[in-house]
Amino acid sequence: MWLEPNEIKVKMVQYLDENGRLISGEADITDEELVSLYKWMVQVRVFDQRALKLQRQGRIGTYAPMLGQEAAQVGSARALGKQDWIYPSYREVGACFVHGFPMKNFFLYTMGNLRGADTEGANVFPIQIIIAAQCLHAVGGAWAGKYNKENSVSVAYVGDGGTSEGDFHEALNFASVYKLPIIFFVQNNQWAISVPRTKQTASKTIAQKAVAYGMAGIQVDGNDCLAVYTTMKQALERARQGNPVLIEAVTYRQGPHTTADDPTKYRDLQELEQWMAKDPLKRMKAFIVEKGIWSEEFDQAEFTAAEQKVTEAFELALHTPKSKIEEIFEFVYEQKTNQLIEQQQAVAAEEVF
Amino acid sequence: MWLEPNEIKVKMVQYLDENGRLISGEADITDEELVSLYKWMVQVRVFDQRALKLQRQGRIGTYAPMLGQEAAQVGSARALGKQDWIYPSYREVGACFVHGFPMKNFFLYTMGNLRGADTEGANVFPIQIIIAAQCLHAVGGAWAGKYNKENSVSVAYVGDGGTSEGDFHEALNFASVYKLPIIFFVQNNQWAISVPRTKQTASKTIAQKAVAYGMAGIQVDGNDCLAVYTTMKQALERARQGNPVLIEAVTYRQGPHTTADDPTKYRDLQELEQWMAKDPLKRMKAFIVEKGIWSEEFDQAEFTAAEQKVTEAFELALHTPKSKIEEIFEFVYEQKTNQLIEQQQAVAAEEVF
Amino acid sequence: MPAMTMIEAINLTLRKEMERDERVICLGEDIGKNGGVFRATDGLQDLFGEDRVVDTPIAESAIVGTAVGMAARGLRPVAEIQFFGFIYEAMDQMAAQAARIRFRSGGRIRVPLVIRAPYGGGVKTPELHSDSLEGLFLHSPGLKVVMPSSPYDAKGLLTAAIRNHDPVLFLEPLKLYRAFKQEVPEQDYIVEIGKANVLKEGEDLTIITWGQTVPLVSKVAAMWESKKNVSIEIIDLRTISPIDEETILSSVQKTGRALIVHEAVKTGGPGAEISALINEKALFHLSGPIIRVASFDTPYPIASVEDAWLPNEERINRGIQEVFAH
Amino acid sequence: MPAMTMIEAINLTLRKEMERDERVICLGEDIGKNGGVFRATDGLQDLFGEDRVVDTPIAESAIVGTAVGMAARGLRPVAEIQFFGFIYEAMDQMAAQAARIRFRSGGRIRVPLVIRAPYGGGVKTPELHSDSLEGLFLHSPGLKVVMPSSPYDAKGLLTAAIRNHDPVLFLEPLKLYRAFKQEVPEQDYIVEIGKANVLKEGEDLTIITWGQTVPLVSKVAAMWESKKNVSIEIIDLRTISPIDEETILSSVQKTGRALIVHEAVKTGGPGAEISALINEKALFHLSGPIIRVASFDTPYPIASVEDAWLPNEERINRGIQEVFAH
Ligand SMILES: Cc1ncc(C[n+]2csc(CCOP(=O)(O)OP(=O)(O)O)c2C)c(N)n1
Ligand SMILES: Cc1ncc(C[n+]2csc(CCOP(=O)(O)OP(=O)(O)O)c2C)c(N)n1
Ligand SMILES: [Mg+2]
Ligand SMILES: [Mg+2]
Repeated sequence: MWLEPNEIKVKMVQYLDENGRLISGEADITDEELVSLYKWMVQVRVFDQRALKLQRQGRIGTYAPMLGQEAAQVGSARALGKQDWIYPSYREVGACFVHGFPMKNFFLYTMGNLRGADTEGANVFPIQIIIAAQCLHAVGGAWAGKYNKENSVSVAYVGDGGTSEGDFHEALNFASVYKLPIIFFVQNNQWAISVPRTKQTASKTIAQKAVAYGMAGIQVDGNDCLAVYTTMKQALERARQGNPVLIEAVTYRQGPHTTADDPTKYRDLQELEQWMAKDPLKRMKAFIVEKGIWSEEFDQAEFTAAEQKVTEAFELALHTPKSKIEEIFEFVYEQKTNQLIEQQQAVAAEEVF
Repeated sequence: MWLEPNEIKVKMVQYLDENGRLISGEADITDEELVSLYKWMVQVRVFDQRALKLQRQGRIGTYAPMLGQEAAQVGSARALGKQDWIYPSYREVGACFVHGFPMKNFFLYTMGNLRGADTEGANVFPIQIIIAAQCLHAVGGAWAGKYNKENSVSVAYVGDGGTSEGDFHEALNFASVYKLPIIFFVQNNQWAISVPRTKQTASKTIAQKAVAYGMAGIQVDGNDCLAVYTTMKQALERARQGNPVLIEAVTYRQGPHTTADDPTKYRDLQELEQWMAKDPLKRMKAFIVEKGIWSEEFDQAEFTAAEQKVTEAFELALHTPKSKIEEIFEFVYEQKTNQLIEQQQAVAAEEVF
Repeated sequence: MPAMTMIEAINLTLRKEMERDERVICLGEDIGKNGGVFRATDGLQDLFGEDRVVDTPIAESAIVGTAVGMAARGLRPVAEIQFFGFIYEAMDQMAAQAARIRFRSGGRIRVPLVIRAPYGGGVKTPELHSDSLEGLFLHSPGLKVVMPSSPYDAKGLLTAAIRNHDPVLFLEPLKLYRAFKQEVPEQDYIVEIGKANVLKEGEDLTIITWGQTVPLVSKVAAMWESKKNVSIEIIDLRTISPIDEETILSSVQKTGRALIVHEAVKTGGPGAEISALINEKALFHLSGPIIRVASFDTPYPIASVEDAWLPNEERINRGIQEVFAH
Repeated sequence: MPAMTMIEAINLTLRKEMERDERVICLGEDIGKNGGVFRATDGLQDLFGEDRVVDTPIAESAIVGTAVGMAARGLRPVAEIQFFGFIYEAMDQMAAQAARIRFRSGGRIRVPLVIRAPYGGGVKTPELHSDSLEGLFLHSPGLKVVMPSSPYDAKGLLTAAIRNHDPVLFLEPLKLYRAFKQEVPEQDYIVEIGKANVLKEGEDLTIITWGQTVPLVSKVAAMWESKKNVSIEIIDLRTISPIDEETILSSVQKTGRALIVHEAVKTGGPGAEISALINEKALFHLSGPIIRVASFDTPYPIASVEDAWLPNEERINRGIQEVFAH
């Protein structure tokens, strides 16, 4: 009658092996979509590398790289409909781009510009810095969507480390009690800054945490874009019917936690190398090349085009007027309080010396 | 590969059926212990009824009755060693008494007397009002116990409602990551004030929440004192070896949430009646009478003795000097701050009119 | 115009606003069938159904965080925190989320939500059921904090809070829930958030207070006026954040003396801000020090001594005496 | 005597205290192998092992709550909150648990723990990484709040905090971690908690500040002294709770003028308490209003404008000008 810790067996969903060979069955996906998934991964990778470089040059602020997590982000976000919502943390910019958040504005965000918050109509919630807090906003959003009959699913992105927070727990519990159209998409990238997944929680998988909430859970190879996309499609179907879902996408943070972090302090190069072999782009590329719908030539052109897009976005950001201290008083309340009016005026006072 | 919500099967541990007949196997317990378990249940019930009455008479403050939960409390606490610790909420006074907390002092507590906090050497943490906060203190306590090689297990008592709080989640996660000597003992009494268990969480059982933490879980008939005692013994063994455990004791809150609550507003009398049939005292009594180690005569004597003890405790409390406002300044810091000294002195100032 | 208690006024307001706007949704612990532990939501689930009056699991961070998520997507949630002392559990969702999402989104997203919570002492509750923690939220930009002292104000202010486009913390003095009745119009009216109420004009001393201590201060002031021949102006602040500086300053400029009375503990409390404000902007009108009568700097104590711990008649008397010593 | 930065002084102190008392245990996010995101615990896990320098899962309430439980059973935990803005998550465990267990247990249980957290702005961090929230804890009886401004003070105060029998919130000005070096004795010494430091004596104005703004205030004051021929006394408060009233009051009684500078937002902040205190007890010594130079009443803003939002040289200059206007 004891439910022993590791009684639960979880089997990871995988379509492509490390070399991009289809493992089992056929995936229900068009060639166009396959190519599009890959193109988006290229775009995200190129963006990521440039952002890293720009940060090193001091042209943007602290940045949290996505290197290695492109499949998880692109595969999940491409499966969404326009009416669906993303509730991201700081490391889901790739997913946000796929869902329509303008790259230019993310650059503005990293430059500390108020306009960086503008989604220009995409259903993307502001980037959350507080670990797991967005999970609850996604719950409320899913609730509103259901109440207003929007047929919209809310997707909360959170990391393996985020599963330890109380807000994660409370969010899953609420979601399941109220049967909300929501997906908790955990990017298990094996690390939370310097803390490995095994020290974050003693459960063998993150997917099995769904059991605590009477919710469906699934573990998917997060570096296999096809598997992520397909699983996400299934999850969306469940969620749209009011059956919330927990997805664990097993992936790897190839880079540092952020540009302020030095992973050589705490992790082995060997581990990194093992995961590089499972790189999501490499795998998908091999698959579509083998399938005859992609080529080395296309590939180079795509990288070039992606570089170009990033450059354009950055240039636009660079030429956007800087935020001014006077502006910030406008965004605290619907109407400025007397205190804020006074303080706003004081900003313009004359210098003493 | 989908882990479906209700794949997990949990079977409740039971030794005695509703009529006190042994269901399966033999329990490893002496006759003395059986009688002692029953006697303690009598004591707790008698205390509970008196406390309710005293509250109605305005002689003590708000009180949270334990009626119906005697087996869960007594069975679990009797299994402990003296070196083990209890971290109670407001509804575990029965368990606290069993573990050595003086009844007199609990009366003082309900009268708003500072001396009500005195455990007189029993390993009982102060009663927690904030739902689930004690779970984390138990984690820290278990940790200290392990660090200091005390061979002591910490038991966090919490309700079904308490499992929804973030602190519950964070506590179980920590306990399992650090392999602490701790037991989370959930009294699932079916209600959290007016909210039924089914609306508290969508998981079929609370025991299965252990799966989220890679921890062992078990569901036990909380109205079957023998089952609770035996399960707790097993749990203690596991915990002492650094394997934390989640126990769900399925029981029922026969009374109101507290003396300030009116359950007729939200629950059916029928449900109550069904559960009355499973009353823990009735069951245990039938068992020991059948076994030939108890009798109607003993029973009456025991109730009378229990009444007597409660009366004595209450009388002692009644004749304890009342707390004074001047005293409270002594318990904020190790040394009073200047501010507190000033405020303490002001208390004694003369009246204006 | 019917006479009603504050709890009745609150219940009526919720009903009216839910009728008026179906985006208004109530959520919280035990607010459904049970109608709330103080009966603030009594009968509302019967009227509006389980979709609009929602019992939640016990998880305060989730209650507030869910409300934030709802509000950001167009609903107008009214969440209840069962007792204000439990707000600590939701502090991030209050001060770092609800309060900052407008800012974080560059003004794109509003979070029009109300967090209701009973607060205040004097009724011998268990621990952490009586704390006055409004000071924490006065120091949290992006939130508004409203604290009514009468049935009339409760209705007008709660109506305003629900229609407001900012997150509002609405704190209900639990000791006053049923303390007295007052005529309260059934029809629509609003008491403006951010405006204090000069409850009574006077010449010699300004007493600033709010919520639970308002009736107490009125009583004490009346005694002083009758026994000591002094004239006291009483300001019921009504809104703790933003503070109505103008009303406070013009009163103190007239009277030259100020006393602040609140149930929050003294140090670092709202009284400090009010005192600092007066000092900053009306110092030369003062005839003597600004005195604060507040709870002592200890955790909220055991029930048997709470009446001596809270600002009671005697302590307010001494405060007034002190002000008049100069 | 070696010269060291504040972060080195903190690291040294932790090492010394862990050597001295094996009940001292450090826990927090990324404090082990990584040595903390600012390297405060660098090398400690190598020295003391994983049992005494513990990486935790990401759960601030659990970090503080676990520390409370440890302390109550005889350990002396030093917990790190990675950035002070995350303290909201642990607010219940701070203000309702750590702060109140001594009281709740009628003095039976002590909770000798230290919560360390870097705080403060000016280094272009992401959102919620720069907030100064000490005011919330000044208003939470049962806690002590300590904020060093130099390597020397950091060592002496942290040593005192670890040996203290009450829960202490130890806030480290992150901008000063490596800003300058100072001679710091290797051997044991303590800087007393609750005692302010008159950093510099003066006659015409008292400036009260702490932590991150101390060097800034010193610089500005020096400029005024050289350019305007005024004499300024600077009080480095060091401990925010309990406030050292005596030092503040005797200084203001001498100078007749007070300016308070802090990075916390203005309204309801610690400056309000200090102002109220001076008003209460030294009003008649004041030649003019007490001025507060603090951050504006908005959420901590985006990085590009933070320097204008924080109390900077220019704003302190204007504050001083204002004080001297009377
Ligand atoms: C409440 C809170 N605690 C701590 C942090 C600091 N922090 C930022 S990222 C991070 C690690 C998160 O790990 P994980 O959830 O696995 O996400 P990943 O960074 O790997 O994408 C931590 C501890 C924070 N931002 N918020
Ligand atoms: C943080 C917090 N939220 C809410 C409450 C109010 N409250 C007191 S008891 C209770 C119900 C608890 O239910 P459960 O955990 O099942 O324990 P039971 O009362 O049934 O023993 C609630 C909501 C509280 N004390 N603390
Ligand atoms: Mg991670
Ligand atoms: Mg219950």
